[in-house]
Amino acid sequence: MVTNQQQVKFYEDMVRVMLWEQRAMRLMQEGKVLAGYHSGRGQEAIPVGAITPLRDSDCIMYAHRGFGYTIQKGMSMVDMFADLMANVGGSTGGLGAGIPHFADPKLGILGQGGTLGTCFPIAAGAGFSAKYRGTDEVTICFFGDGTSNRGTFHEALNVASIWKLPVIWICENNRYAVSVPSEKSTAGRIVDRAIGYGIPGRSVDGMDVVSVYEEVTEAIDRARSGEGPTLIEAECYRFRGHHEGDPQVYREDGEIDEWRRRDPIESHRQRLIDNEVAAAEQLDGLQAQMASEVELAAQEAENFPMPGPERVFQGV
Amino acid sequence: MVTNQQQVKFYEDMVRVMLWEQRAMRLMQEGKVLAGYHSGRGQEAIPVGAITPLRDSDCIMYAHRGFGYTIQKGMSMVDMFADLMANVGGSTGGLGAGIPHFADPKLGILGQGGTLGTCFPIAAGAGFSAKYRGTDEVTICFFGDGTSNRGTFHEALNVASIWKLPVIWICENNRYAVSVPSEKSTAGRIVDRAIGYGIPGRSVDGMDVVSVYEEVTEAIDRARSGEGPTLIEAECYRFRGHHEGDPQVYREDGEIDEWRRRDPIESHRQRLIDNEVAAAEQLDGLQAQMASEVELAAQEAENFPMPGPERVFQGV
Amino acid sequence: MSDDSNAPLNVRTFSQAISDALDEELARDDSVFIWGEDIGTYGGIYGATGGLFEKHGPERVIDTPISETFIVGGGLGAALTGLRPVVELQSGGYFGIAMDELYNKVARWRYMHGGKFTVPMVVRLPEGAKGAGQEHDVSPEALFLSAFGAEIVIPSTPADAKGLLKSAIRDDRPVLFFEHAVLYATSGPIPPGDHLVPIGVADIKRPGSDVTVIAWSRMVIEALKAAEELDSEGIDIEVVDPRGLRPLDKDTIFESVEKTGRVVIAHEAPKTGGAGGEVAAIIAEEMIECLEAPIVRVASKDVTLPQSRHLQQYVLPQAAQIVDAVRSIS
Amino acid sequence: MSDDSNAPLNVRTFSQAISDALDEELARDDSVFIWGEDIGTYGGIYGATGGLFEKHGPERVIDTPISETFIVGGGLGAALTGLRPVVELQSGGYFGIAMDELYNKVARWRYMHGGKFTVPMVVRLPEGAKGAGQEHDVSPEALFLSAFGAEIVIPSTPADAKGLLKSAIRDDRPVLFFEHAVLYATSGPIPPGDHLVPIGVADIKRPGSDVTVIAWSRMVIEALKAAEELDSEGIDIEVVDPRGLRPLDKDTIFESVEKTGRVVIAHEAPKTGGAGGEVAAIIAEEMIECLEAPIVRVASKDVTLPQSRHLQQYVLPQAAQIVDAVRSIS
Ligand SMILES: Cc1ncc(C[n+]2csc(CCOP(=O)(O)OP(=O)(O)O)c2C)c(N)n1
Ligand SMILES: Cc1ncc(C[n+]2csc(CCOP(=O)(O)OP(=O)(O)O)c2C)c(N)n1
Ligand SMILES: [Mg+2]
Ligand SMILES: [Mg+2]
Repeated sequence: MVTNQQQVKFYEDMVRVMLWEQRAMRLMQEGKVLAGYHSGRGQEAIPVGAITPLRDSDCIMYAHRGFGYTIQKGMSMVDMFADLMANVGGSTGGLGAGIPHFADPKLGILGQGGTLGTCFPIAAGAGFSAKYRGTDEVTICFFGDGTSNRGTFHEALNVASIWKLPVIWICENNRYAVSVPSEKSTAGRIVDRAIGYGIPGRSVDGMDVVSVYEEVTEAIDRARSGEGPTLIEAECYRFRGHHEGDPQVYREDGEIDEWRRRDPIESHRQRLIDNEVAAAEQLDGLQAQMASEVELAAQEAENFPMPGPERVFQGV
Repeated sequence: MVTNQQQVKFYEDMVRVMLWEQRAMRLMQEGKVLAGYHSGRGQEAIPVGAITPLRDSDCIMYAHRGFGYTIQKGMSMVDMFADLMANVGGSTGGLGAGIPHFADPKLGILGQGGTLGTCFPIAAGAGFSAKYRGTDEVTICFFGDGTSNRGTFHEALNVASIWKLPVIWICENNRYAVSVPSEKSTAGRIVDRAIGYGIPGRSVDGMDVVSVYEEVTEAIDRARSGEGPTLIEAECYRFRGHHEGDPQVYREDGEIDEWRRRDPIESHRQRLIDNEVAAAEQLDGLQAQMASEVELAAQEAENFPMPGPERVFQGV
Repeated sequence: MSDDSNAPLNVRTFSQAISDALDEELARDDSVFIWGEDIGTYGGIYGATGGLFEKHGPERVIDTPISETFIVGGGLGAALTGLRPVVELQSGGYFGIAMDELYNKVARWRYMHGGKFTVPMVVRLPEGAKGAGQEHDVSPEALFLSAFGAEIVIPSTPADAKGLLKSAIRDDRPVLFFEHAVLYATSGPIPPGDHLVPIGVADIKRPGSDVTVIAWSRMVIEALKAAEELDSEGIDIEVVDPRGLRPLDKDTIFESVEKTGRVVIAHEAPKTGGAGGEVAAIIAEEMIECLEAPIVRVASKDVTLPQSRHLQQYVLPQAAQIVDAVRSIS
Repeated sequence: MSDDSNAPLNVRTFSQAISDALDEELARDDSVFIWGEDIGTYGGIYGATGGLFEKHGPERVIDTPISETFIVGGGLGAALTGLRPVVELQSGGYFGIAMDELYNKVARWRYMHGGKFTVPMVVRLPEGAKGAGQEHDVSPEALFLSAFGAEIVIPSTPADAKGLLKSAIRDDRPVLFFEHAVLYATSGPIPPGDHLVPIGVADIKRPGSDVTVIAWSRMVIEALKAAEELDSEGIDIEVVDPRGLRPLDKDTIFESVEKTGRVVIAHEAPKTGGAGGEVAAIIAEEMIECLEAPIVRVASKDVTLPQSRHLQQYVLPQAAQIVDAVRSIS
């Protein structure tokens, strides 16, 4: 059972993720970030719900859809803003922007691959490592429905299964890979691919942070106790374009409105109020608090200078 | 129902495949073939049973396990012997030997990839082509249990399924990939991977030519009538080493004897006799006839000269 | 421009030139089809397949899953069975995912199988720095120098893009066709009609007498800018655009080197491991007696391209580096 | 041999040298493990991991499925989380399958993520012509010249194999370690004890004064054979073995070129696209004033290596081609 405190925390965390993104987009509009961006609006419940049960020593391989993953795993919001602006305050010391390769080894943030599907073997390797080192650390690998069609999915899920590696495979099925609808590119149900590898497959409502949290918590327990990997398919929807600037010609009529009614943040808020877990004022207060946290982080990040040419030859 | 004539033909064809291989090994022993070889002894029922229902215009992507595939698809045995000896009589005009890349576009023999798993996307592409060109041609893709763990398997099966391509995926599960037992490298059941792609998956006794033939015939019918691909897992066993010279340290005690009792050629022969489909003498006669066919082919192939240095720059 | 046609010219962007070529070839030959990620309703992320889905239909303009080994390997299967696939990797940076298919299969299938097949297939690879990150902003053409069955074609102008792509589609050999993403928005005149540019023929983009600058892709534009600046200093460079690496038009290159005795090679890929090394080595092997100065390579710095556009300015070669290089040997 | 140790030498094959190095490093450091296809009970198809499974157990000597993207990518995941993987591709010819992992990930992960990680990982790639077919018998080292984060190491003797592999395992950078399959059976003396050879230091395998022959891998053996023949004609060649391509020991190469003024570069990969081009270009750029003759490259013919051993003789470079090349510029 999820405590009331945790329920409220979910709200706070999802709001933080949403506001961070909004602020990041303002930086883009102001021309301070010269890079493409893949909004995570609408999918906040998944990183927040899935990463909440992780420890610092657990690992994630994150996806390109928003920045909930790294925020929720505890990365400094200042670092991340600075990464986007590519100044020396960033976790990459001024190297990153675009589809940034944020990372923090101490927080188990192993990074991201710009060629989709990179994540699968690396996550399996991290899972192997946890087991080899005799720890009960787990690794979560996040990926989209489109990404699940890369061959690396197959190679990694097979190995993780046969070696019972502590990896949780979380597919965010938001129904599209850029413009291509999942049902036109992906045979069968993604969650059913678990059957072929003899591992548990779970389908979960990715718009509901509590469901995500509960399902992932179970999977983590299995992984920690040596029972191996789980494949989770979280049904969801992205509210914005694939990237900022996407003309979105491919959506079906009304589709987006239907999904917007299931906004993970709004609906969780409503549930908190309906169940009298929190009052609207309390939640508004949290939201305001998050907004100023985010604002402060952005301002702090803007103060760092841009790196000089020598940066190019560091950390090769 | 399989006619008596076809039953006898199966015997003839499997014997041909076995004898061709025996003769090829003699060429190796005589030092006339300078190349590794992966014996197909014990697995003859699969290429023979699966390829029998194909037409000339149907395609195959074949595997490295013996030469039943190309023989059964109608390639000249002379050409093949000559390919092994790398003389100008070969289908590759003196280029091939080793894991030879025999091919014959007119017979739909599309070739083989030396990096295992090459076959999957190419077969899917050939299936696409048949459909695009408005034909009812089908493609069979043969591969081993070990090969099924390549990422290309996943990419190709997914596409073939979603586009309903006329491809029959035939896994020869002979329990080993070189030294690694299938249960140590392959999670779940290979045939169950069909579930994840929403296509029919069939398990078949790969030591029984009739079962293979029947199952593949059904799959071909589905493919020709536009119902898409089928994944077939044929349980089998190789009687010789992975390659000639393999010390075979990895087999379990007694395992091989148990499987030898199910020799696809011997057991089919016994069934023909038991069911009074053919008399032992008739089958012996066929065997002798095959032996002389094969012998003639080998001798003819030996007569060709080796290519000169100019061959190297032809057909680039 | 080496085209000798005198008919009126049509100004098109590089990206339109690509889609015009595809459109015309799709219309001309039923066995031509195209597939890739988001090339259908979306029209390709660079717009290079815009309108083709609507015009030629979903059977011939096909969105694939994110499955690069299939995009390339499946194309090969289709090419071996009578079709003429033109497949797109959404970024040339994905070459590594399909490297076995590209290098070992598409390029080699014909030879490996004794020359029995033709492989009339084109792989389109958008390349070059465009702000999409380390893994995307690459120019990997040099990695295919040893993939002998495949031709390597790299246009630098809309006219070349159209004419070379049409030739590539009609070619019975596999062609790796590199399109610099920054060039998509550039525009230029295109000769009317069935405009074909032969593969393997270099183009002198600017005749000159003092220094030979061998440049391709985006660096041709930079070389032409450099030429203007150098001209004002009285240095007259010849800009040779090989328009690809295989077949490599050695004749045109050698002729120019013979004339000038001085060579600069410019490409966007990093210097080490870039194709400039191969070109320099050929000259050092076959033309050394003509050389009056070291062969200078202008290229990206030897690092993975940083994600940051700010830092990219310190890595990517521009006209200024060509100017410096030319000055250093003049 | 540049080793200065005076202790008694132990004669081992190249393949034993590899397994000795692995054995010692597995024993020395718990975080070292090895995986690959058939490296366990089978001991590796070239015997280079023989006995290690029995000695170090199934937790540290691990048979993988036929999943090359996992072999490399999974190794990276382990390297990022505290381990020191030594992974084997059963043939270097499978590089293309894991090219994205090798080129874009293993080599670049550290830099892409701002230098936050170390990637202490070794990828062993058996390479070279050995009669296993076009796709297997390749020497793809040149394709990694632009994969900047990764070191490229290529031993030619058992002593170098052992000493370089041990150094590679202790190195915090990723190392691509190429082992020519024909060398596995060669034998030679190995210094006793904890024999380490530094990465990035060339070795003069034979001093000489007339012509510099830069050769690596199997071609070192051929160059030494050529040296004997040329010696009888009064031509004294210097055989420089760079023992890898990154870091490239330019100092040793330049010193030799300065002395001789004549250069032959010999490698087994085909000439076009081989790393000889890069080495030649460096010399043509930085040392041209020292050159008294064209830089000649000795390499395989520019084709995919035929499957037939009979035809391979027309393609692969041997001592005779080095002799010819040296004569042509002497
Ligand atoms: C291997 C590879 N192919 C293609 C791309 C280009 N690309 C970036 S995001 C994307 C769509 C991904 O879809 P999905 O996995 O469903 O994630 P989503 O964007 O929907 O969150 C594509 C095709 C890439 N980055 N890597
Ligand atoms: C991509 C790739 N990895 C490894 C090999 C080396 N190899 C050749 S055959 C083989 C075993 C194949 O096992 P399986 O698919 O079960 O077929 P079988 O040999 O049992 O018929 C291996 C590992 C290869 N040729 N290609
Ligand atoms: Mg998606
Ligand atoms: Mg097998």
